[in-house]
Amino acid sequence: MLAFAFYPSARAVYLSFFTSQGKFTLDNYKELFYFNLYGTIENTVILTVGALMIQLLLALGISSILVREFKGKRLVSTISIIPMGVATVVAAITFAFIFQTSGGYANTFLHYLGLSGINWYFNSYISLFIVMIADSWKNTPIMTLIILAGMYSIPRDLYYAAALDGAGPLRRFVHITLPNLKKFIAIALIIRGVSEFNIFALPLILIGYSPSILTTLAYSLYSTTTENLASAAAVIILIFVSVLIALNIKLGGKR
Amino acid sequence: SSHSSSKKVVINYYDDLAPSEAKVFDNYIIPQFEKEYPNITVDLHVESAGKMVGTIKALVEGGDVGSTVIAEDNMIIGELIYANDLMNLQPYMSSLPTSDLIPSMTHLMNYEQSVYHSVYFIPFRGNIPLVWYNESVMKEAGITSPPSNWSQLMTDAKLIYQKTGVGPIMFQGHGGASTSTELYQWMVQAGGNPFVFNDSGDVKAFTYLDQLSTYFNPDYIHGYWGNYKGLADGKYYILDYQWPYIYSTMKSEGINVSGIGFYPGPTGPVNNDHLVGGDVLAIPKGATHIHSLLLFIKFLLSYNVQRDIIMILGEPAVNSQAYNNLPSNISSLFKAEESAFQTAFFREPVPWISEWNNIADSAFVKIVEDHAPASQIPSILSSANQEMYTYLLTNYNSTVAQEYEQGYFAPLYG
Amino acid sequence: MRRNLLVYAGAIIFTLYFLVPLYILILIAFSPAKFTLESLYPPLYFKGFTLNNLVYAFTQYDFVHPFLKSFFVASLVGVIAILLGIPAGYGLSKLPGKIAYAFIVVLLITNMVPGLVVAIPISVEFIKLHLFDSIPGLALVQELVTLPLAVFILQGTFSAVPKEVEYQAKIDGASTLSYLTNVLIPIALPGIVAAFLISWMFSWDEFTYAVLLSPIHPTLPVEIYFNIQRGNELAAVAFSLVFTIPVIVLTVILQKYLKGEYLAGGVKY
Amino acid sequence: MIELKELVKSYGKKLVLNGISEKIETGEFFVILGPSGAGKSTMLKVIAGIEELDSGSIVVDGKDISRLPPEKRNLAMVFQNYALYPNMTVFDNIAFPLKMKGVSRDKIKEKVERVARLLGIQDLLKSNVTKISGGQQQRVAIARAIVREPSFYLLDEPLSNLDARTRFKARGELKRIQKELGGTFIYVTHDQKEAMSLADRVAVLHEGKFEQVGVPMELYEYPRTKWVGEFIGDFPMNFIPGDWLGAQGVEIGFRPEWVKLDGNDFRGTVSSMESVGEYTYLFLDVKDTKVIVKGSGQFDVGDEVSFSINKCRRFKDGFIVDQK
Amino acid sequence: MIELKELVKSYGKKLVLNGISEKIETGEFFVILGPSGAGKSTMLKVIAGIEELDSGSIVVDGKDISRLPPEKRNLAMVFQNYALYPNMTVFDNIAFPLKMKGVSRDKIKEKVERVARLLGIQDLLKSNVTKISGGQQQRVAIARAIVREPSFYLLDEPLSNLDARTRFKARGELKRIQKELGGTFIYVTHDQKEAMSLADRVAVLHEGKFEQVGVPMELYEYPRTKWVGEFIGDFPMNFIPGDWLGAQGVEIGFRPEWVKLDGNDFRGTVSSMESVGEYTYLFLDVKDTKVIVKGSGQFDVGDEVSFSINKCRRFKDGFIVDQK
Ligand SMILES: Nc1ncnc2c1ncn2[C@@H]1O[C@H](COP(=O)(O)OP(=O)(O)OP(=O)(O)O)[C@@H](O)[C@H]1O
Ligand SMILES: Nc1ncnc2c1ncn2[C@@H]1O[C@H](COP(=O)(O)OP(=O)(O)OP(=O)(O)O)[C@@H](O)[C@H]1O
Ligand SMILES: [Mg+2]
Ligand SMILES: [Mg+2]
Repeated sequence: MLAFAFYPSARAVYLSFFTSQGKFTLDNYKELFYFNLYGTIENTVILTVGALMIQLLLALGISSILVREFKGKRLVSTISIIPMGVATVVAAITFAFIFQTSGGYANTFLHYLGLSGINWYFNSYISLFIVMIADSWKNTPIMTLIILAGMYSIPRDLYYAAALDGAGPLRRFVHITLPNLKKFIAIALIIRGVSEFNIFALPLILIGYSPSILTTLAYSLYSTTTENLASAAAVIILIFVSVLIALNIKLGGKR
Repeated sequence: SSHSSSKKVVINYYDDLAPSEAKVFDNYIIPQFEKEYPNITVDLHVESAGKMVGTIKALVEGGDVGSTVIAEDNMIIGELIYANDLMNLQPYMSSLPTSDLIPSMTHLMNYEQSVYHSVYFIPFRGNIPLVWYNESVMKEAGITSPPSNWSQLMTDAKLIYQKTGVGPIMFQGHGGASTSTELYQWMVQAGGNPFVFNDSGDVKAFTYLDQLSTYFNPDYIHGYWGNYKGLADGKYYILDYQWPYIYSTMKSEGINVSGIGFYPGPTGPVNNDHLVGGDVLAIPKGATHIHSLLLFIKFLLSYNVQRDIIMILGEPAVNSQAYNNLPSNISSLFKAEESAFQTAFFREPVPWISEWNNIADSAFVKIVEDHAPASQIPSILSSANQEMYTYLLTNYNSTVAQEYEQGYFAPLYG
Repeated sequence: MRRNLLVYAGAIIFTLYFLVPLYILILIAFSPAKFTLESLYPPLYFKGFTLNNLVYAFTQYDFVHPFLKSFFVASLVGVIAILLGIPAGYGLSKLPGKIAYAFIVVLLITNMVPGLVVAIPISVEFIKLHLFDSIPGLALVQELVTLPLAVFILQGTFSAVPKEVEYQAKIDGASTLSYLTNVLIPIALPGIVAAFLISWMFSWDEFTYAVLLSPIHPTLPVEIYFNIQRGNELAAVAFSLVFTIPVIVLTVILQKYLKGEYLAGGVKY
Repeated sequence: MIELKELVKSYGKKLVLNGISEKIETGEFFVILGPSGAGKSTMLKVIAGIEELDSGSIVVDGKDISRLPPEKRNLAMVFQNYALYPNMTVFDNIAFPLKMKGVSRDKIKEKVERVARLLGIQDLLKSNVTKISGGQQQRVAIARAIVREPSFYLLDEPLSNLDARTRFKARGELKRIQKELGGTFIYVTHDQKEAMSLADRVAVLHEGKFEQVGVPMELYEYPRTKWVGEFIGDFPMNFIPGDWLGAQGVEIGFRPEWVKLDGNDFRGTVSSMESVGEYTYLFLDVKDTKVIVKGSGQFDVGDEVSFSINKCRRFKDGFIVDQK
Repeated sequence: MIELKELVKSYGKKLVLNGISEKIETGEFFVILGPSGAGKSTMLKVIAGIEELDSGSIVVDGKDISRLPPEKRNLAMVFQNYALYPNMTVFDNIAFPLKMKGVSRDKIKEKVERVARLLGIQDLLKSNVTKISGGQQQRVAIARAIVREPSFYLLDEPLSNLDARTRFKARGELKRIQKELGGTFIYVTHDQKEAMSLADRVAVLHEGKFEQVGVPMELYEYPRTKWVGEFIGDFPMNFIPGDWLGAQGVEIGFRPEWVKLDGNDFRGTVSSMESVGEYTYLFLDVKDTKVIVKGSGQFDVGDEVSFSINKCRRFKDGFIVDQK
């Protein structure tokens, strides 16, 4: 079981240091630089961090609403998990239709408002932003579930105590909600962050290979004859995921 | 084969088809064969050209090929030959109707003989990407016929842009095989050898595209071989190089295609040659029921099927017989293909084509998307050449790398 | 009162955010091409209605087999996840929380190597084992990624069962096995269902391995992807909508099992 | 002075506070006593402003605070589970209300340290609040309440999480602190013993009303209703029909201590016993009625015991007839 | 008869049980009393076989059970939180041990119903255990323990989750059940009052040892150590230097009840008070020592009070000198 689990990573690391003829080499990594590895890493980091932040903010917002009692709460909470049932590919198609520069629904909306349409692929930041939005739509629900569980676990008394101590709603959020959600935020970020770094189908459909991110780069390198190059890209991803999680544990774990 | 021959044979037939094309195979072409040979069934598996390589490699290495025939892109097939995953068909040539091949395809087979001294694949279909355009907008701009050469294209694009404010040209800038295929065509027309990246023709082509990109539609960054939407909804007016199958796709979606025109495209400064994206047939090593497979290949090359390819799919056939007595109402789409076919070339099926694609993409991004200064174009292309060279040195050997450097690998003319 | 207004305003905004894309999917699926692909500014409401796209999808394409394949693979992934996850989760729940947690995180990370680098070697092995392109084969590989998460969820739910209950069962004469079957598993059932559902949904959605390891008989996402890439896009949209709705309904019905507590793996505040 | 005027509060259909009025003097230790679920916490929450009142008002020193949000009411509350901020150190917990007020850093440090010394937790200031003992946590909670010098204090069963010995000590300390501060304490508990030992006055909350308000001794000696009589005291008050003593139409209530054993009025059989220190409480069956009496010496289940009643109160329709 | 022989158990470096030996008679109600963290639960766990002993042995009716797994020891245990199986009905909970033994269905039904009647929960059998009150849950837990007729019972603070009045009732019931069954109960609690009122004999667990084992009255009257004297009783025993009474080299211990007020031996100032029923406990400062005495009547903080000691025990080096 364990062997099965660790085999892929071990093999990737091993292959990344060899030529297709089995000679040791660092060329695979060198070649990555030709394909703008720095830019790709930058894009990947922007995408990952951005998407996680958007999801976290949305999840905090929705959870803050859903911890309260109000009429229609059940309906809202039901609606808020709907995207979980939508396959990523389907979500990607939908957002591709929304953010098409030509014939996109977002531009139609702007058109209704009397604004001119936006070229959603004008530069790599906007492109990445669109991927973030689409990804957040699909994945905020899972984040919300975790954050909401966290919010329910904070005793109401803490809020009462803080109110009596003179803290208004905003300061209660900053001083009570956020610090006590730390562990839940950490878990949510790990679970989401790991898959966020490996996000593949969504950018492939929405933006293709440009701007490139690590997974699409690895995929385009995979189509070449040797696996070694793709392995090198995969190892880079692995390193990043590990760093991300280590950081997360360090920040979220200490109390 | 360990199976008893009286049992029904199931042929696994891999092909890279658009759904509209797959439908024709599944509902029309294959049933004809099955009717003729009641003991054989054919299962069509649609897989993209790149993925098919992985699948076949795995099947061969795993020793469970079964009775399998593949129709693979004429470029990508090189990867399988190089990996030694294909069966040598030389012994069976006598039973295959290759004598009827059209001249350009015969040439492809000659090339095969001279390089591999054997037969690993047999030409099956030809296919040439076309340029598509919005007829009414052209007319409104006072352009009566589509641009006939590169400078005309630049002029017309500018005119339309000034009139409408819309970047009229859609280019396949998405990356991957579609972008590099287009680039290959442009470089050849400018007189370059695309594989080497940095001869004067290659530089000319990239310089021209960089200038032309002023009139690209912003969406070009996502243009790939599935794109036509903007043409349908009027977001852009000229769709540069797209395979013919999109025509039937658009029709099936209910798009009004009456105002959409197409032609083989503008002539380049050096030549008017058109890239043939053809598919070839091959049998993976270790396949079983060779006899049945050969029957199927023979069937696919037969007059009837080849004729269907022209008449139904609107693509050029490889069997010269199929062209005899074509009805006069044959689709305009085929006519355009046929005219492009008059001056056609193949890309040499090198096994490192995917890596070449990646490097070409990357050059395209630097020069056209990121608008590197024109003065840097030669050096960007030199480093592309250098990168390809290093790759060949690392992953193949110095002979291949040297041959590459000397322009040994080049477009093939029919 | 003012606070409530804010809550409602927020609720409405989020509701819109979640529903609008779905609405647009419906709009595309059931509108004629004239109001979607053929218009530069496609209308935001139904100007025309057609079932053509749907009819086309069902008559011209074979989406049903991919759908069934996805369904069986996902169900198998769910079943394997809990079959392996229950003993693993039980074992880990007996370790101190920190160690168990670290273990799972490591497992989670190492499985995040993109599937494509192992696709060919795995394919080769699978062909030898006759698992290539098969339902169990794909399920097994997807397990690489789902299992850690399932174990995490199960470990969490198991740890939430007071250890006194286990002691009590022992004293009452139960063996470990009968404790598991008679007491622990029934108590942890909601968590087990959650683990199953999460695994199921993951597989239902999984793309990379499905593309690489099940090329001949593709799963639904792969088939849909292929069709929007070069087929009748509208038919693909119509089809994906039709098969998305039951999954949404299922998600909604089973939402009580999709609780954050399970996902958080028994993390306590 | 705090005036509670006709406080009414319900949750949905459940009426929890049904018109409560009372005046609490400045400097008073006022205890609200009631069984679990009586609405004690609800009462404190409406006073604090955490829950909204349905009707009624709360007037503090002449100012109606009933419509102010909690952060504007200038009162402090100590919760049953202390509600310490687990993400902060002891120091930061105590400092929090001052920080919210915008008090300067130096001033905060000075005040926190003074209060910490008062409560004997000056050595814990840097500790994590989740890692100190229950008794210490309770002191931190009190320190946090005291530090801002509020106009009065609300305490919701602050001792119920402590073990017996610590509770015993904390009780004394709480009383001392209250006297030292001269603060007004409104203290809630369901433990009648705690109420009796701490309070200047006790209010017994039952069915949404203050069933009796008085000094502890009064509650013990003259419970206004049968219910209070049963609720107050280590053992409930005994009730027997009045005609056993020749009084018609009333019930007679008496405490286990108010009897003399070996008196001749009644006889009963010991059904069980409990020893408390040197005494033994005997559970007797007397003419089909259970009666608890206090004795000393050796008894056994089944023994016949005779006793007479020294002191008793008469009750009619559940209400006391005798007055002090 | 259960013989505990030199039980030793530590967790890591922490020695929890440090050589405990005792004989518990069949049919005895044996209470182990100790403050929180003393190792009471650990003790029950090693007897039940849930935790392994480091050394020592447990012999039941002549048979050494120390190496048997829990399921073979034929004993029943009731946990503090009852550890009911939340997935089962009341019936199934009670039936579970019988099912594990492979008893036939009819037999199970018969036995469960009999036990349920004994405990007055026959009407709840079909209910979900999570939806019944704490007191009812406790009875289910006891029923489950009783149903298998084990050789003895272990009870880990089974009453501590109940509220005061319910606890009061449950105490009596528990005692009655034990007498009816004639079972051997080993009962753990940190509540000295509960221990005193239930036990035939009480063992006081302190620092890994039984500091004293005896009948309740003995513990109250003759605490073997100062620590026991302080731990037992509603109020701790008072200790004063022996030379105040002219006895050299010893300490004098006396309980608040063992004094006569207005006696002439000592005087002190009232620092605070607690009233319990009709009595008042006075906290006095006497020559820099705190002394608690029991009085009745009206007192005020600051009053001067004089008293004399009626009864006392002498302690040397923390151990009692006087014998019964
Ligand atoms: N937010 C709420 N919503 C609905 N009902 C509530 C709410 N809070 C309390 N109640 C109900 O109001 C009644 C009084 O509750 P409250 O907490 O004030 O009791 P309490 O006297 O403090 O009890 P305890 O001694 O157990 O703390 C209870 O029946 C309770 O169930
Ligand atoms: N599994 C364990 N591992 C390490 N230490 C433990 C473990 N269980 C208990 N201890 C420690 O052993 C000591 C005795 O614990 P035990 O639970 O027996 O106390 P107790 O007397 O039952 O207390 P309480 O009245 O609070 O239930 C405590 O200091 C506790 O921290
Ligand atoms: Mg309360
Ligand atoms: Mg314990």
